Amino acid sequence: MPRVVVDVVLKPEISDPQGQAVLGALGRLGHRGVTGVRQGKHFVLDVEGTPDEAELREIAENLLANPVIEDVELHLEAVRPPTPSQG
Amino acid sequence: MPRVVVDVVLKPEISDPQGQAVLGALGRLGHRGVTGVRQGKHFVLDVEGTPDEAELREIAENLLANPVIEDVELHLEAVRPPTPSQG
Amino acid sequence: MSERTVEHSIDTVENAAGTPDEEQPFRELGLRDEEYLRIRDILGRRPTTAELAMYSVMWSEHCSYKSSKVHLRTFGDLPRSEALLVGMGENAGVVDVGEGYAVTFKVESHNHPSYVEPYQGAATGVGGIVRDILTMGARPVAVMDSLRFGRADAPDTARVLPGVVAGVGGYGNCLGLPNIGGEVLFDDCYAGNPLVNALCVGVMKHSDVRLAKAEGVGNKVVLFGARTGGDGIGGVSVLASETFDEHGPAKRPSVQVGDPFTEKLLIEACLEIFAADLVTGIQDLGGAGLSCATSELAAAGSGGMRIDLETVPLRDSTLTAAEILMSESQERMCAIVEPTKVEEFLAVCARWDVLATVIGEVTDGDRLLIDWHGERIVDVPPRTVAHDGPVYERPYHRPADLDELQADAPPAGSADLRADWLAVVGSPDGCDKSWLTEQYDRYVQGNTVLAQPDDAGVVRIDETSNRGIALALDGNARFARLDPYTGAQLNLAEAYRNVAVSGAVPLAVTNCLNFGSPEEPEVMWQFAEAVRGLADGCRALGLPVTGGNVSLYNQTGDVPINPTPVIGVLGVHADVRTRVRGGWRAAGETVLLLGETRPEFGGSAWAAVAHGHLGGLPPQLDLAAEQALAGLLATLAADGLVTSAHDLSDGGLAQALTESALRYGTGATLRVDGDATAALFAESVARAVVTSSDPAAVRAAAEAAGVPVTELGTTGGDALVVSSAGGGVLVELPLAELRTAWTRTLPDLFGHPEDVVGAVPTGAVPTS
Amino acid sequence: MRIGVVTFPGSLDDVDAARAVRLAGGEVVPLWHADAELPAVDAVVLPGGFSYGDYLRAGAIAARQPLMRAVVDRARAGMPVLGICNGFQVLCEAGLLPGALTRNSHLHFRNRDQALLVERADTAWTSSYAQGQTIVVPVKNGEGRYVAADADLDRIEGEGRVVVRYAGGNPNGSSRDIAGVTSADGRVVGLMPHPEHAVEELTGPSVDGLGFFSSVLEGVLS
Ligand SMILES: Nc1ncnc2c1ncn2[C@@H]1O[C@H](COP(=O)(O)OP(=O)(O)O)[C@@H](O)[C@H]1O
Ligand SMILES: [Mg+2]
Repeated sequence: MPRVVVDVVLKPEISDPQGQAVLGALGRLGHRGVTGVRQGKHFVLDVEGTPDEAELREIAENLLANPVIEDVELHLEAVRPPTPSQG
Repeated sequence: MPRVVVDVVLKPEISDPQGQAVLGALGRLGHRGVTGVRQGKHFVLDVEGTPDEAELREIAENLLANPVIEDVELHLEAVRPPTPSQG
Repeated sequence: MSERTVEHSIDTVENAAGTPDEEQPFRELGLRDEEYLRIRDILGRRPTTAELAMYSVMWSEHCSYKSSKVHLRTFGDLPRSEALLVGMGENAGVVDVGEGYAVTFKVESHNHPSYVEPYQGAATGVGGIVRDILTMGARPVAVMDSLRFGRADAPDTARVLPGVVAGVGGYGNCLGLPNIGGEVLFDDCYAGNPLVNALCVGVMKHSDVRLAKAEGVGNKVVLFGARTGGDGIGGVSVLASETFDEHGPAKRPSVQVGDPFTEKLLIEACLEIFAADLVTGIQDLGGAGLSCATSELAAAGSGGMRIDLETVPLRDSTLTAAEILMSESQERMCAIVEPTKVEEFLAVCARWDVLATVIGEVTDGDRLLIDWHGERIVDVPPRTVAHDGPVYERPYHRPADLDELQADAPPAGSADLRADWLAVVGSPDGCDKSWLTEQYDRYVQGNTVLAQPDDAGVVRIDETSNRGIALALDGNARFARLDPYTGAQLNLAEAYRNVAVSGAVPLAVTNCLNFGSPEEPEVMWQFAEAVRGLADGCRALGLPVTGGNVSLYNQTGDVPINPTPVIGVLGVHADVRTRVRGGWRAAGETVLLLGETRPEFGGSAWAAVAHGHLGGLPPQLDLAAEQALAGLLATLAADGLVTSAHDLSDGGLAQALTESALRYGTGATLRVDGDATAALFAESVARAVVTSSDPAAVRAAAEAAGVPVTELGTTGGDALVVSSAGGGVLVELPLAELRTAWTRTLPDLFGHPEDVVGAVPTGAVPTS
Repeated sequence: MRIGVVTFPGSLDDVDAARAVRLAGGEVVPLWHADAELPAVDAVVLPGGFSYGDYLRAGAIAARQPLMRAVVDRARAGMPVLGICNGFQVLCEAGLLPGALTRNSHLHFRNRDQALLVERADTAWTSSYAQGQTIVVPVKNGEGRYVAADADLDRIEGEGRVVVRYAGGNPNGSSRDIAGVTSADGRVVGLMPHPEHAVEELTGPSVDGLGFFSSVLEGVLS
């Protein structure tokens, strides 16, 4: 069954307290190499049959995200080979 | 500046009420094509210089995720269209 | 954005002086032609882009009160109250509550933002009022919220309500402020115009009171808290002074995202800073951000002020000078600090991970000067920005439909008392509110003595002496629609009564006046009448108005909301251990009704629910009776003569009996005289029901206080049984049936909490 | 006896925890998250709140603060530690207690007076209760749903590590109604409900919460 990944991120001009908190923690833990963190939401949708791109975009932009403060990235799973962690 | 994306998702055996809530809402709105939703977190890290993969994996697996309940996927920005860095 | 293109070639004062004919987008910024001309008059040249930005936000309705000022002045004419330490005009008023304690409290609206983005709009509303209280030098100790939504079953209410409630809770809970009460009411008129009014109360010692004042030449101006970003740019003039319409980007509202964690650190840092006496003046950054803070601080002080704007820490490096001045980024404060204390000030901030930056200093002279990379972009007399905004004498007249509305008296008799009873207590306005209140932390800080569902919130302020305060918020808009002058006073009377029911002595008043467009003469009349009524009511009760807030333009198209003056009353408990709670805990106690009941149904919950009717006149006001009742309740509390008390208001006796019985599952067998509909559903003022195991003593005290008292019956059993004087049973309601009717309404509409799947509040940050 | 109460940035119920310790007769030692050293204390309470705003995950960032390393070492050596709400989340994130706390099943913050069944009356923090006793204390959280893999839950139950269980309704969807758990040695206890809010008639639904604090005092004295 096809999978669709939707990443929802705050618009760049919107402040991201969560990302800031993570960045601060990384600094205190000595990971100085990381200079910026933004935190968003990650949705994995199982879609029956052939996903209708327009409908998915509608879902992503108006349901999964709040267009007033968030942007969305739509990925058909295939496009992004993950590096699964052995943990 | 290189970017690293970390997606954190709940382990399959851990129930995901947020994902279920979204699925329910989709159903009520008539988007029956979507048969499953899992909600996770999406982190975008700006990394100075050449990211040290081991350190990034450590950050992803032991800070950004809680190994007791979550799995992580690490994506080096290389595989995605490069984005101009923010001041 | 037109400002930005102008901005890119920095518009300096010199440049402005040299280019008098330069076109400026003042209309897009919400300024009228004559206002723009006045600015040119004041400056003797055209304003720079940065100056134009400052004047436009500070002269907006929200910041300048240009439509309401002439009316609000009457609050200032009230007789000086002994208790009032700081009056209107500061961030919030301060009253003396004894033992050297001072209390500051204020209610403020965040209506339009909560419609645009319910979670963040409501959350930042709480954040803003908390900073106002903190600015006075007080530790915030509690919050309350007064909410209005469109019809409960309207689709948009399902979008707005869950987000607003999660936002109020998400922010307040994360700050560690107990939510001790509020209101939530529904009416079609709020569809598209939800109201989110948040109250915060803070406590300090008299000597700790701080003012927003820039004193002392050479003292430093320190900006601390969050970085400055593009949040809510123009939000003040747009969100708060224009109704929604799709024309023009300048009118597109922008949303601010709150960071309660940063605000919590800001609170702790400020309290440490106050304790170490490190500031000579302090101001929060709310609407109009730095424009407001710098001009208000400078205007209140004796000298001038100079700011190096490029030193402001930014979140978004692309912001222009004008945008930095207008930004409404949350969780920021501005302090005036003596040079010798700057180091210690910065150290305290560092300890709390609060970013703090010296951005300028207090100067001699009387100008507010702002430089951008060494170039002067603002050179203005601060008072002209902060206080000399336009003042309108808006025309007003009595609504054309009011006579007809008042003549349209409601039906007087109930065809089915039992059905009406269940309908009233099961209506969205009358039903159990725990669906909302369970989302608020009422325990944090460990000093909450009473909170929802009690009539008033009560907080202990001294753990040794047990001194405490009581607060209630009330805003019946049906009454105000029928007669805004009386309606405002009825709301005052209800809040006053609620505070008194807890056993507290009422002391001071705050308010938030939510109305439609002041450009509509009929709305302006409603506003003027409500203010006049509130002032007269406060005069009669001998209470000062310590502050408040005005929200106008709450209307869709040309349909305004019902006038909604939300009134807050603060009371004092010399010893909170004597507070009186609601709810019947034991069987065998006598139920007594204090006060007099008349067949008054105008604007009542019963008329609205049973007949969908709004018309006639609101109940007759009787402030003398309210005072007598309050005095009696205080005596009964102090002497421990009552085991419970509940005021009568919306829904009348039926509502009060329902809540008292269901609280601990204790029924009662009661008898009412006279017309049954009036006995159960009339909303006559100055009434309360109490229970006592010594009814004779209550009678004696009531007679001494000149308060009519009627014995209704006895608590006990698992039903509410009400008979007529003749003994015939009028209504018999098993508590189980009553509980179902009362509790199921909101869960049925917004999701049963026990369901695994709930609503997802948009924009919600994780909470725990 | 000296009981440390830790304040993290964003801790909220530290005042309440300190009050509860005092009412139980203990001496409060305020502890600051950034300190690397743990002063001489006989036990430590990690209070409720939203440390670091609960951003990332509730308790995740606090668990990695300097003081916590010291607390973890001392706890492994047997010092009693009580984690309430956010403190419980910190203890799980720090690996001192099994399982994790996640978003409530109904996705709402939930504040109510909650009945709890005391299943272990022999831990450092519950010895003044009777096993099987029911107590009522406030619960208030948005991320209080206790979860773990089924196998782990079976082990936790098998080892009798459940200290308190929700009775008369589960407020947040926690697996098997688990409200609080303990370490193998019964010295470290974490729970989502708030005993420190039930220590005074005037402000709490009961005074049932006092037992947690008197337990550790008695324990250390004997
Ligand atoms: N309805 C009102 N009644 C009394 N005072 C009011 C009212 N509305 C505003 N004020 C007072 O006017 C001053 C400015 O209000 P506001 O701009 O809301 O203050 P702030 O910007 O600090 O929130 C405050 O002192 C406030 O108390
Ligand atoms: Mg202010």
